[in-house]
Amino acid sequence: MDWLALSPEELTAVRLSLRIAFWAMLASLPVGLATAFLLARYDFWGKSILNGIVHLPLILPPVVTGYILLLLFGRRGAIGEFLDQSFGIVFAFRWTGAALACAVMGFPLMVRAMRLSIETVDRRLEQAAGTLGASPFMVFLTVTLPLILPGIIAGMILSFAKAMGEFGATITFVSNIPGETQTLPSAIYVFTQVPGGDAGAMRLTLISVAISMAALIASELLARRVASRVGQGAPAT
Amino acid sequence: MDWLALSPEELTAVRLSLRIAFWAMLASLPVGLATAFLLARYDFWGKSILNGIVHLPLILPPVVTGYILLLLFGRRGAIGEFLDQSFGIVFAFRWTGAALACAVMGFPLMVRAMRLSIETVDRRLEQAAGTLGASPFMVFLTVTLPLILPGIIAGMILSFAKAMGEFGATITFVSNIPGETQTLPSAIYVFTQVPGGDAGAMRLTLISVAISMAALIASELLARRVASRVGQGAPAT
Amino acid sequence: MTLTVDVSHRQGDFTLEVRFESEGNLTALFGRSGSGKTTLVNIVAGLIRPVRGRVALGDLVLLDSERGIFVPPHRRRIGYVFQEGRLFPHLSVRQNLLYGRWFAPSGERREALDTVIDLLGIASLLERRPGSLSGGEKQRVAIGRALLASPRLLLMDEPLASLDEGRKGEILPYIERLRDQMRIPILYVSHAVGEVARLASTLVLLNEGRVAAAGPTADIMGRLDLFPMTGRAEAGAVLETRIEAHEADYGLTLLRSAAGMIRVPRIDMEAGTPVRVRIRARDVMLALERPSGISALNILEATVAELRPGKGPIVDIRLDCAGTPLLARVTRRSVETLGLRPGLALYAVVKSVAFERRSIAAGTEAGGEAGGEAADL
Amino acid sequence: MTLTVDVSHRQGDFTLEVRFESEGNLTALFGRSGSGKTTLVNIVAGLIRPVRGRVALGDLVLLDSERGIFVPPHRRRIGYVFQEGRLFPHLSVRQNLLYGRWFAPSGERREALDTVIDLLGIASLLERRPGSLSGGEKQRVAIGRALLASPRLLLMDEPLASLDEGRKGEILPYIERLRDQMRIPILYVSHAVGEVARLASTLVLLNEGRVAAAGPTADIMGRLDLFPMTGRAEAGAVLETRIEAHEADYGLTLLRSAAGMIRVPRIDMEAGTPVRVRIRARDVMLALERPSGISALNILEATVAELRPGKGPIVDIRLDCAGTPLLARVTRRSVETLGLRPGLALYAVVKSVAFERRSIAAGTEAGGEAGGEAADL
Amino acid sequence: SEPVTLFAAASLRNALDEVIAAWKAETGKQARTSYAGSSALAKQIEQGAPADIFISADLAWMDHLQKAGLVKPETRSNLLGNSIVLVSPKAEAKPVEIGPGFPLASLLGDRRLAMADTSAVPAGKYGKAALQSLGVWEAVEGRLAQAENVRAALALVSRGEVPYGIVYATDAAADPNVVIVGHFPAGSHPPIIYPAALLAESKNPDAAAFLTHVKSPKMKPVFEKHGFTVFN
Ligand SMILES: Nc1ncnc2c1ncn2[C@@H]1O[C@H](COP(=O)(O)OP(=O)(O)OP(=O)(O)O)[C@@H](O)[C@H]1O
Ligand SMILES: Nc1ncnc2c1ncn2[C@@H]1O[C@H](COP(=O)(O)OP(=O)(O)OP(=O)(O)O)[C@@H](O)[C@H]1O
Ligand code: MOO
Ligand SMILES: [Mg+2]
Ligand SMILES: [Mg+2]
Repeated sequence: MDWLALSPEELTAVRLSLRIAFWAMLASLPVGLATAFLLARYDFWGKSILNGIVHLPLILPPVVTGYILLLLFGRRGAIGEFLDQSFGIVFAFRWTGAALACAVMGFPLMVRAMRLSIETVDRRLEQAAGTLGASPFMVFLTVTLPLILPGIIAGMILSFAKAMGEFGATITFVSNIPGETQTLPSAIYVFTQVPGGDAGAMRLTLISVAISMAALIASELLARRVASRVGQGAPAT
Repeated sequence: MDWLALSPEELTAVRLSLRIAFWAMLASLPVGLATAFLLARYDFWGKSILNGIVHLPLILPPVVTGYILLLLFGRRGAIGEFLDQSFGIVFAFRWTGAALACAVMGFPLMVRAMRLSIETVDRRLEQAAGTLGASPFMVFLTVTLPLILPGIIAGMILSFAKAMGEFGATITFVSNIPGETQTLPSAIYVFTQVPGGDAGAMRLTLISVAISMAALIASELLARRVASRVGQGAPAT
Repeated sequence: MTLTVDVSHRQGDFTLEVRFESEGNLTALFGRSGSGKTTLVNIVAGLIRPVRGRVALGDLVLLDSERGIFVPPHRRRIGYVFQEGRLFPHLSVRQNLLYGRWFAPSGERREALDTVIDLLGIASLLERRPGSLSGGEKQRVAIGRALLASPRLLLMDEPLASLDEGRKGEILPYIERLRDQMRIPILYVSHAVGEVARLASTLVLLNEGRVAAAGPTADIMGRLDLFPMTGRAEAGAVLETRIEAHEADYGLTLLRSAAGMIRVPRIDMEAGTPVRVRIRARDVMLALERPSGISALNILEATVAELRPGKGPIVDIRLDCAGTPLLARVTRRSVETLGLRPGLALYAVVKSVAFERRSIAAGTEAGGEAGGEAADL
Repeated sequence: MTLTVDVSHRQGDFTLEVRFESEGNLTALFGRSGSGKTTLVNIVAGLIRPVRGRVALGDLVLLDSERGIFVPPHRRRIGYVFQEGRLFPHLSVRQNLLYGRWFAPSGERREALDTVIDLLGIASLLERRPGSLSGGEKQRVAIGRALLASPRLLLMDEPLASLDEGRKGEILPYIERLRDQMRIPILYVSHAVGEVARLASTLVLLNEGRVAAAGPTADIMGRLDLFPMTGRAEAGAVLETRIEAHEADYGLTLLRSAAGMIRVPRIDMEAGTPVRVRIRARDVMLALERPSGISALNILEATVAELRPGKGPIVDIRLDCAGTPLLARVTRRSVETLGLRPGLALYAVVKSVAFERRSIAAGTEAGGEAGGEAADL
Repeated sequence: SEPVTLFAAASLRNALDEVIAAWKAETGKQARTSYAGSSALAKQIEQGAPADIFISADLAWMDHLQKAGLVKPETRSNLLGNSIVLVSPKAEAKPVEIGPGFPLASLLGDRRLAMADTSAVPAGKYGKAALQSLGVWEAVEGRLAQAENVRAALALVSRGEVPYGIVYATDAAADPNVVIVGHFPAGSHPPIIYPAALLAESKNPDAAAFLTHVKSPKMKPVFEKHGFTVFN
């Protein structure tokens, strides 16, 4: 369909969205896993606070989250300035910033999914691994991690999907610069802001949905393979 | 602090947000649970499609979701018109519409959490209940449901938190009518749109965060009680 | 009630192809690890729907793949003691025990909660959650849960494996009572030959998914060719007897059998009741002359019918006691010393204490008529 | 190696207060369900950190609450066969088996994978996942997993409970080999008296969280006062003997004991090797005169030392055979008929076949010197 | 050379895209635009966004930045003008005479009037001012459906959710489902102005030239085509 043909700019937005969603998902993975583990397994002072902070991006209107990111990680922001001067890492108005915004917005979803999985792991299996000589870290790597794979996959796909749809925080934090920070949702938003833009918005929306669906199906297949491997083997009825 | 004192209008927004978040959470609970169960347990034609639809609100920019809701549930919308004429149920410009929007936006989060829990239930326990005479429905009620309580709680708190932060879809669908559909995020948004409105936005944000934190802590306590009841009883190390 | 099973099922590389019919009240499934016992029990419970098959309990057809009948598990009213417990972790022990009650037709609540709790010794656990129970405690609760569901068929998959002898000794008579007084048919999986020999009227021997032998327990336990599967140590013969009289002073019961009179520890049943006793080959001593001044109370006249040397120093001997077969096991050295050969007349000597509780079962061939317990040794 | 345990622990209403020291290579923990066996084993494994206590293996202190020592489980190098399997569901059987290997110091990989796989009969399961294994198959894999970790202490919590006799008969000698040749100290929980009697040099009897008795297995199994806990049916005495000669023709071995000569099925060890044999009270027949023309090969001169009437028709009798105690069990009727009374001289008659494989163990009091197997009956 | 970066109100997209295309064709140079809400853009500029030119949808945010010294005051000019109109769904459109005290409330009946947010969004603020000066604000204040932006308000009318809405003429003209039923008199509200200016931190040498290009008479028809009025 001709109607579906993308302009070069739109193509850029698609590519950029994919890149941003991918990296947002990947970069938040270790942090998310560590946080989920901490929340699932340990009791410590300030646990409620940490838990609250994790959930903040969900609770706050995305615009506010974006603004807070701008204040913290912007060029003039407390952390942004430090990172820039010390390591040359710049988030402001870069695709990396968009990835950061998406990662932050998806973080509570990712952490929750992983945490739920971690909480259902049978700790007696971890003990068994311990008696067989595995150090706590090896236990995590060889027992806990494989067992929580379904949760990890769920967390990743949620983070990815959220990143594909995130718009409020991104556009507020890193603006809407074509080729740099203009993601699919931002492009869709602009379409909705002008007369006659509906068709364009619809087109990009379909593309975004198609991509996310593909990711979703892939994740389901993966999860199914994992599940069949770990399955309890209960007799089928 | 004087600074924190709310105007009557803001107080209304707080109350409304609470009401909307509460009902959004509650109303999506049975549907979410059923969907999660379906996705976790059954294989059927169109499962990928259902799964995709569930995730749509995550993938789509909220504004688009709001617009789709308007198309479907507005007065002239396919479903809205039917509901109005058949049952007198109206969503347009009502707080119920805001609740619908929030419920829809929180739906994928709720379903995922519940689904993850359902997938980890040991089906052999359900079989045992079956041999003891429990029908599939009773098995669900007396075995499955209690066992997935952590997932249900997680799903509910995610839905609630999301509802407290949701804004894009709500305002697009049911607009921003004080006392009817103006939620906290809408009020915050308004503040962010005028120069010098930051202080007001900050104030409302803090209130929103405080409410959600309270809900979060309550949910954690609840989850902990549930977990201690269901705990595997593995010896503490 | 007749339990009819005729099923074929495949899982992975394993094929189950089983067909048997059991009139007995308690049918034991016996076989090596991996021979398909649990699979078969699951099929009877309705947890596995086999590729093809028929399962019926009396007139009640639970499964008939040809006629498309499949009664779902919750309508079968089957009490299942699983091999691995499967207690509900979110319910207290009491709630676990009472779970099946909710669903049992209220008219059919047979077992009183208190009786079962006492029997299983779990009174102090009632408010606990299964997670903190010991292995044996879990198993006891699982047994209680199945019993209290007032089932019309009881499936027990190694129910006593993790219990100590003392506890087993308490529970076994209870199972016998279920079998005889309540007349609940039981399908019982066990590796313990003693248990099987004591409880089962019918034994089904599984081997690699197929029935190696099925029939009355006595017949199968006595078949020399099945020793590799039934375990040689427990081999023995079964005598059909009738209670003649009680020797109240000594706490003994006198049984009349075709082979002669036998004294066993007291059986609390009326004179005239038929009783099956098993005499293990290893407990039978042979003497050329009638011994006197010995502690053994049972001395039976017999003729050597067959000698079956095994590998090693052991010879199994089939005796003929006035038409009734008896098995004895002696060393090859004794065979030579005593000059044992077919046709030789001699005496079989059996101690009364050799009749352990587990080797005495009341009942005719068709299953127990009325229950009763042998005195506890 | 000496295993020293001295711990106090509370969980819920249950208090564990255990103190024992075992020189033996295999220490059996015996006790009713809920008596604290698994709890104790968990403490030794480091999975439970008790309120107070000390656990040491030889010089190696694993736990000392006073000195603040607590070696974490993964540094203890302990192989633990759990009561409930605990196989890794995400790994294949092979990967489960090899799991401990990754972490064992490579120099100390003692057991060859193939040997263990053969022994346990799990070759065909290697690529399967634990979820689809039968109960006994799981247990066998769990045993294999623990063995292959090359542990310096083996904890086995009812490892054979779900296995059939045949399989048990194959695995028991292997455990003996570990005990005697590999000299791996083993802490072994079992309800099966036979198993315990055969394997354990030292027995610790637990009762409600406390040590009811601890010491050499023979002593404890023979104590009449402990019958309620050890199980009456298995009661018996242990004779310390030495191999005198083999009767190759008959496949028998002649043992010299203080009580006299005993013939038992062949033991594959050199003449002179010390051997412990257990004679169960129920297998001993008494005669006032030396019987002749009987199949029983062992006739020992004895004097009645003590009569202990139990409830019911049974009397337990302690005999004195030239200073060595022997237990016999007869009916009260025989006691009267034969006029049994302390001081009466008589003969104890025991069939050779009564010496099952499980009742013969090689070794001195201090634990086996060299391993060996009794002939298979 | 670096492309010129514009931060522009999202509603300008259609027109500005054409203007940029013309600039590219003419000079071969690149320009790119970040379209978003004026408030978001202004805040980003405050935080050091790498923009050269800001085109706001109202004066307030431009004033805000100017006070903070972030724009070059000498380059600031009022670029475009717009007007607000009353629209109705096509199906129920009847011309409305807009004047002081016109009967908007009774026209609405028990239904609502769609507007962009009257305290946050420029179009909403202008609409509110107009209604106030015409003396009908009090009567309709409780009957508003305020949307996040003009387009969302327009959608409400377009979908028939509300009988009337106040939107920019530029938006109304392009939607076939709505009909303009009345124009608000120019004096009834402050002039609707899109100011443009070079930013203080802009270092791009082409920026000034681009701004000149935007303001050039050649571009006038482009903006007018999309419904704007062009100043100067
Ligand atoms: N977490 C706990 N809280 C309270 N009581 C407990 C807990 N864990 C175990 N117990 C109790 O401690 C006692 C000892 O348990 P343990 O598992 O050591 O018994 P065991 O000797 O291994 O029994 P079995 O032979 O049945 O496995 C039991 O009565 C059990 O109910
Ligand atoms: N889902 C499955 N896929 C493949 N093979 C299976 C599956 N479930 C069971 N088996 C195999 O079927 C055989 C019979 O299993 P089953 O559990 O019935 O044995 P069992 O007689 O109960 O043994 P045990 O005494 O060890 O419990 C075993 O060899 C087992 O490995
Ligand atoms: O949190 Mo949003 O409202 O999906 O961008
Ligand atoms: Mg089994
Ligand atoms: Mg235990």
